[in-house]
Amino acid sequence: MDFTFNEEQLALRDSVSRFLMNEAAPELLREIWETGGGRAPELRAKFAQQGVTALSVPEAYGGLGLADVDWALITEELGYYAIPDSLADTVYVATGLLCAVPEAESLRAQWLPGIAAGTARVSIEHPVNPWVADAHLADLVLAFRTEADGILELHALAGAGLARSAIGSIDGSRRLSVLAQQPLDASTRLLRGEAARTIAEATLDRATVAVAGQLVGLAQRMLDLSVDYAAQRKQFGRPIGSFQAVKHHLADVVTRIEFARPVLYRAALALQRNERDRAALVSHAKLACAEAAWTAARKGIQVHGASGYTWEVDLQMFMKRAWVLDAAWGDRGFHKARLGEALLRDDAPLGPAATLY
Amino acid sequence: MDFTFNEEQLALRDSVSRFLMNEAAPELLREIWETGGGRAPELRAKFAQQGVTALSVPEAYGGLGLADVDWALITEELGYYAIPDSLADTVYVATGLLCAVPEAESLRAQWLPGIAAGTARVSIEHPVNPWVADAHLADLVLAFRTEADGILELHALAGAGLARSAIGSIDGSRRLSVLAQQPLDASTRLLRGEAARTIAEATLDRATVAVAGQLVGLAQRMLDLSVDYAAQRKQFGRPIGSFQAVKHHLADVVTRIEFARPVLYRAALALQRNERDRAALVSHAKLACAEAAWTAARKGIQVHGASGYTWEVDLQMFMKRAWVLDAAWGDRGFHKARLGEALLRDDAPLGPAATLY
Amino acid sequence: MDLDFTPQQQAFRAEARAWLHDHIPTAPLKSYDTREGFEQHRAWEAKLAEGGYSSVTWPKELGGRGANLIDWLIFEEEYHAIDAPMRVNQNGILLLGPTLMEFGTVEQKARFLPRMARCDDMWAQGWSEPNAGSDMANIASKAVRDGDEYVINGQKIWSTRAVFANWLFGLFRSDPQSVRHHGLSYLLVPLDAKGITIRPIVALNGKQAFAEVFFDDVRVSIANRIGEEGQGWNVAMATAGFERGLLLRSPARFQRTAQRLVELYRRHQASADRDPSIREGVLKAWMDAEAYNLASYYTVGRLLKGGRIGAEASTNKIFWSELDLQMHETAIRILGPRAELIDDPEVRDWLEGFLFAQAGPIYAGSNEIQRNIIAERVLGLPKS
Amino acid sequence: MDLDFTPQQQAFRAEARAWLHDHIPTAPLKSYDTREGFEQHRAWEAKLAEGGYSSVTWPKELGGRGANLIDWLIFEEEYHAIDAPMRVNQNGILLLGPTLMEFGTVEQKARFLPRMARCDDMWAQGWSEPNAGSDMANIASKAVRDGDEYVINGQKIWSTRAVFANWLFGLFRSDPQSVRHHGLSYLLVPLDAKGITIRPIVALNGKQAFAEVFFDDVRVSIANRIGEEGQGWNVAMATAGFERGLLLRSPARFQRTAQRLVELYRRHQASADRDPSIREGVLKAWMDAEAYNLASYYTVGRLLKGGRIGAEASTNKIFWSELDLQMHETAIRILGPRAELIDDPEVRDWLEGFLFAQAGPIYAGSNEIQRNIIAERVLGLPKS
Repeated sequence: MDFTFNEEQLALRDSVSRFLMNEAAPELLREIWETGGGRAPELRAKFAQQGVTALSVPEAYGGLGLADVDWALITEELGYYAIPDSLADTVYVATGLLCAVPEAESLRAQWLPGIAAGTARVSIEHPVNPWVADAHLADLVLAFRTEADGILELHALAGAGLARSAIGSIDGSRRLSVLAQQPLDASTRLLRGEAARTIAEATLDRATVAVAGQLVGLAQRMLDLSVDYAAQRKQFGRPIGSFQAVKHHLADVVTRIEFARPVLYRAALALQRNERDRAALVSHAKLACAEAAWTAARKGIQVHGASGYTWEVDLQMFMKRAWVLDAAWGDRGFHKARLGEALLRDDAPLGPAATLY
Repeated sequence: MDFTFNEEQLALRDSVSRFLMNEAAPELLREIWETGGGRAPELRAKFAQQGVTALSVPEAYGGLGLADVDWALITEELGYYAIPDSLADTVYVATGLLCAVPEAESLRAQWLPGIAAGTARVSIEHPVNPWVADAHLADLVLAFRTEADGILELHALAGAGLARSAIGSIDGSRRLSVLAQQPLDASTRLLRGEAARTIAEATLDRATVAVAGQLVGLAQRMLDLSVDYAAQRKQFGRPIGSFQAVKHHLADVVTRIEFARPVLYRAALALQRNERDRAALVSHAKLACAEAAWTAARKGIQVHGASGYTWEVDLQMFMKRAWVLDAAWGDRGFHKARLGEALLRDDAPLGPAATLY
Repeated sequence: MDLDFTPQQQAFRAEARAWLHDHIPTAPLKSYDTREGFEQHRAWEAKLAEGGYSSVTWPKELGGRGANLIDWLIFEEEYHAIDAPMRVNQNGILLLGPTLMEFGTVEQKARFLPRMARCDDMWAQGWSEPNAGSDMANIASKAVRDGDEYVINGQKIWSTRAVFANWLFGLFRSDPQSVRHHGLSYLLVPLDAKGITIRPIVALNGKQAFAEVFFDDVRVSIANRIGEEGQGWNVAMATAGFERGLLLRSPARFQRTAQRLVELYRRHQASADRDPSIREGVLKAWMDAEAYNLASYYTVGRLLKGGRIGAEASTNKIFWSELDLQMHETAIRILGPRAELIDDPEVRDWLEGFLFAQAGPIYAGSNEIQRNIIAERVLGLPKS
Repeated sequence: MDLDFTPQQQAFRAEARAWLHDHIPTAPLKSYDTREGFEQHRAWEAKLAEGGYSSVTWPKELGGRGANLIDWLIFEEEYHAIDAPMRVNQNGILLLGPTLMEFGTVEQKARFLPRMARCDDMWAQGWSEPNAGSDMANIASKAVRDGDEYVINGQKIWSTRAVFANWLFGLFRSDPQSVRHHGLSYLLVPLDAKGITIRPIVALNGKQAFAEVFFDDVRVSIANRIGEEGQGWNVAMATAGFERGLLLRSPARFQRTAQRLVELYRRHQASADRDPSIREGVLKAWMDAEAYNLASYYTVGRLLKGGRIGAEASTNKIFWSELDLQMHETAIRILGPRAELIDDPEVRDWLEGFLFAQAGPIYAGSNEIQRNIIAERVLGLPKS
């Protein structure tokens, strides 16, 4: 029993963190927010150079073959630096999906090397989301669709030329679309029925853990920004951080973060081991991390005062991303319903150490 | 439009308040808590002398004929001084019930003068409560019973000799019983079916408003006790009331109370005018006042620290009464369900000024 | 206690309802944080003033009714029931106007009030400074007396409406030796005066919601001072006070939002009920909006009987700002994954309102300050 | 990251489970806040010590296992899963024991530890004083040196177990000139010593949960001092610290309560679902209890790898105390109008737990103090 990370995992996290600190400053984020359709290809190239794009890709395809637990720490960093959706979607979620589908052997050969090299982008369409992120730049779209006959299918669609309409988000780093729902033919079909459903659930859980990790990273970032502000900003002749009300606001954020992280790590392990209680553990992680981020946003803007309400102070970018990810890959209702079902089952994970077995 | 009390109403409240301040000190309350079965007959005699027992009784029967709105202010005082159940049950709720039932003419003649004089005690059995308060001393029990055929009936039972078993409450001022549910015969029956149901609902609403008023009075008492404590108790060389955390705890209680009182008064008026939205307004009052009292208890003990956790500091008596009344005459689920139904109706009281019409 | 409106009140309600029905803009106005939207809103408020509805508590000759606060509540109910536009002239009507009426000279009243009422002048407020936010007495901007003029240097911030308004009112330090709330003067400054620079501040929602105003040797006549020199704090506070706190946010606004929330919930009940906190939130929103309404009528009733409203008005600020947040958060939860979609017609207003609600616990005296006020002035607890 | 217990850990769990199954009292013990219940609990803990389960992290010769914190977590899981009795000897095992092991002389260890382990001596704590609650450094009780003895005068309060225990440990001011945390000494005092008066304090629940202890020229030998004279604060703090905060409330206890809460909800789902906050509360209770468990394993894992636990342990105190309140409040809501009935078998434990949970945010350093600690020591915000 050792519910901690090993040295290598922590070292990798630290190196990704250092890289992002240098390469993904808030100024870059602002640029991304303000450039209409695009992404930052130079940043993607740098990610590739650092090996970040290759983390999930199996060694056979030129990657590092890291698993979900390793990724948990990385997703926190992606959240801390508010890296746009495409990266995690491509190099973690979609890569995992491609590796989980036996029928996708030729797709793996076709796409994984490019993903690892940072040249290929993959988007995912899933019934839980009313949008697809970054479809406009996607080379490949993996689409879960419920067909006219009510059966779920998984299709692999070439990104180029897909009919889509762009939809605006409050998070300026988002690039969302709705894809036209024309009938798909069998030539692009990967899976159908039960097999598609199983992979759709696994994909949802993997994406949810990625989002949960980003949320707790965002919470930490908003906390750090607020602590900096509270230490510097003076009112009534002293730093506002010396007032008990401000202290207690921020202490509450610390507490929420401290008790969300281990839940995230546990969910990542459940994913990696494909455990029986995976759904409950993943939903718990999403809810705990979302609550940490929501609290960090509310307390953060309260501590920032009027500054926090401005466009020019960085906090707003992180708040909006936190609000948006709160409902991405299953809103609170979705995850509470899953959790409730699990707890009311006869073999519910209840009692001392229940979720450790 | 004048949503305020008139001078007479305020003067009556003030005189009852002064009377209770002198006659119902915490020491008396402790005595009541500690004497096994009894009540304080001297106190009841003094209530009668002050005219409190005659407030609701129609003038024809020797009373003052006050209505629900007048009572709202009085119930706050009963809560502030944590007066045991029997008084409000007899002189407000049961008296109102007797006056509302046309068939009860002979009962009115028999009991109202005694109620006004402070010599008669009446208890009420109602399906919403799993107990009957003060049945052991009741001269008359007004019992709503669902008979074997599933139809609700109202019976007037002589208190003496009723088979009952006493049940203990965490509130030491409570004297609760469960009455034996033997079949009742037609000789004690007052109402049956729809008529009984209508009166049962009106009784529930009247009792609920009485409880809501007591809850907000309790909240005010716990606030006052906590303010006194915070002003006197020193830690780190200064009164704990000078710490922002303590201030904010207590400011939250003030806010809850300020926005519960007008709701209470509105509900009393709805009762008095038997309005269409009576149920929603009464349930709102109960929920708002219960929340104020619950918050006052939690913040109160937190401000009192370890002292608040002791038997000898008065706070505990008021906290326990607040916890108990929270679920009396309909728990939160009961009142939320009623409110939810009202809000989802097509003619729901929604929008600007909705509840003022 | 009597909830029947008088025949006069009923007549006023009917008249206001009919007038609003006939006059409200047929298409939604643009945001008043744009030049175009600002002018649209200004035109609308000018029309309100013509109709005598600019502020019903103002005197008739200034576009009001000389009416009491019950009429104000009634008007607000009709105004929000019909979803009339947001108000752009509140700085004038709520903040400066009453101050001028109480402390202005005859000349000042004649010069400023009619133009304010007709929206000829639009007013920005100039209270906050970079180091005087919650701590207003820390004002540092100087107004040095030079003959019949003041020479103003310094900076104001968070000045609402300053991007498009043409006048600003605020406090300036006229006694350079003074500290805290002594030695301040209440001045009116034309925003086209020489030496003024206005830098718009873009808000969370991408709009120019307020501005920084820089003063570089700006000269204003002493005729633009309200009250005595050095008495600005008292002038500002006399009407900054508690009654204004009541007028800042009418209950009708929140009842309307609560109504929309219940309707939103009803449209999406099946999906909303997956998250039990939503139904809880909807019930709470309705309850608190109604409580705020009842508390307003209760307070107004006592004021009309000669009562006073004191520091307990701080509970108002806390209550409505937390209610506004809670209602919008609940709506966002109902909307779920669609809540981020800024162009979705069902989402847009909730999202705008959600962002605006974030500011509620911060502006007009942060809720932390309000809680201090309650503890110290209502409960009598010692200062920290 | 590896969630498989080692064969040794599995064997230990199996052994503990079997032992507990065979030995736990067949009938519930009386409350340890009564003389009879205290003796029942003392006997049970003595039996635990015989079995080697008194404290698994203690050395074998003292009734422990010399085991690590993972074993402690495992044992707690088995202990709470079978609803074994509340522990009465925690003052000794968690507070005094580790201090003696680190700072006691060879003689002191031999004299006190075996008797403590066997429950021959039962220990009361003597930290708080009437004017030293949250502000522990304000201790005023004096211990004046007189040759080989200290003469103690003063008063302790909120002394848990002092009603029935026979020894007390605590801090006393041995340097009369000293202030704050300087000049205190850590002394062990037999409660049957001449000059001691014990006044039980009755708690909210009607039980004698703690006592005031008055010292009137009480003489104790300097052999009863742990550590150097005047170094009492450092001695107390060295083991008062963060790891002890971890041991104070094991996650298994809350997981067991969350389990009972889910079961209660399932039994009463139809009526509970009338109040949507109940289902919300049940989900939250489960989530937070599991989070507390996972956080404990995560912390223990890092400690075993040589990590240290710092001021962030204050989050533990806040988290479990608020969780405990929230779980019991939710249960009370489910029980509805029956929740007040002290003799109802389904209600009784929840009601007792609800009352006890009220103390959680107050004792062992109030949650306000904990939030200050987090802000100042974790976040580095300035002192007030």
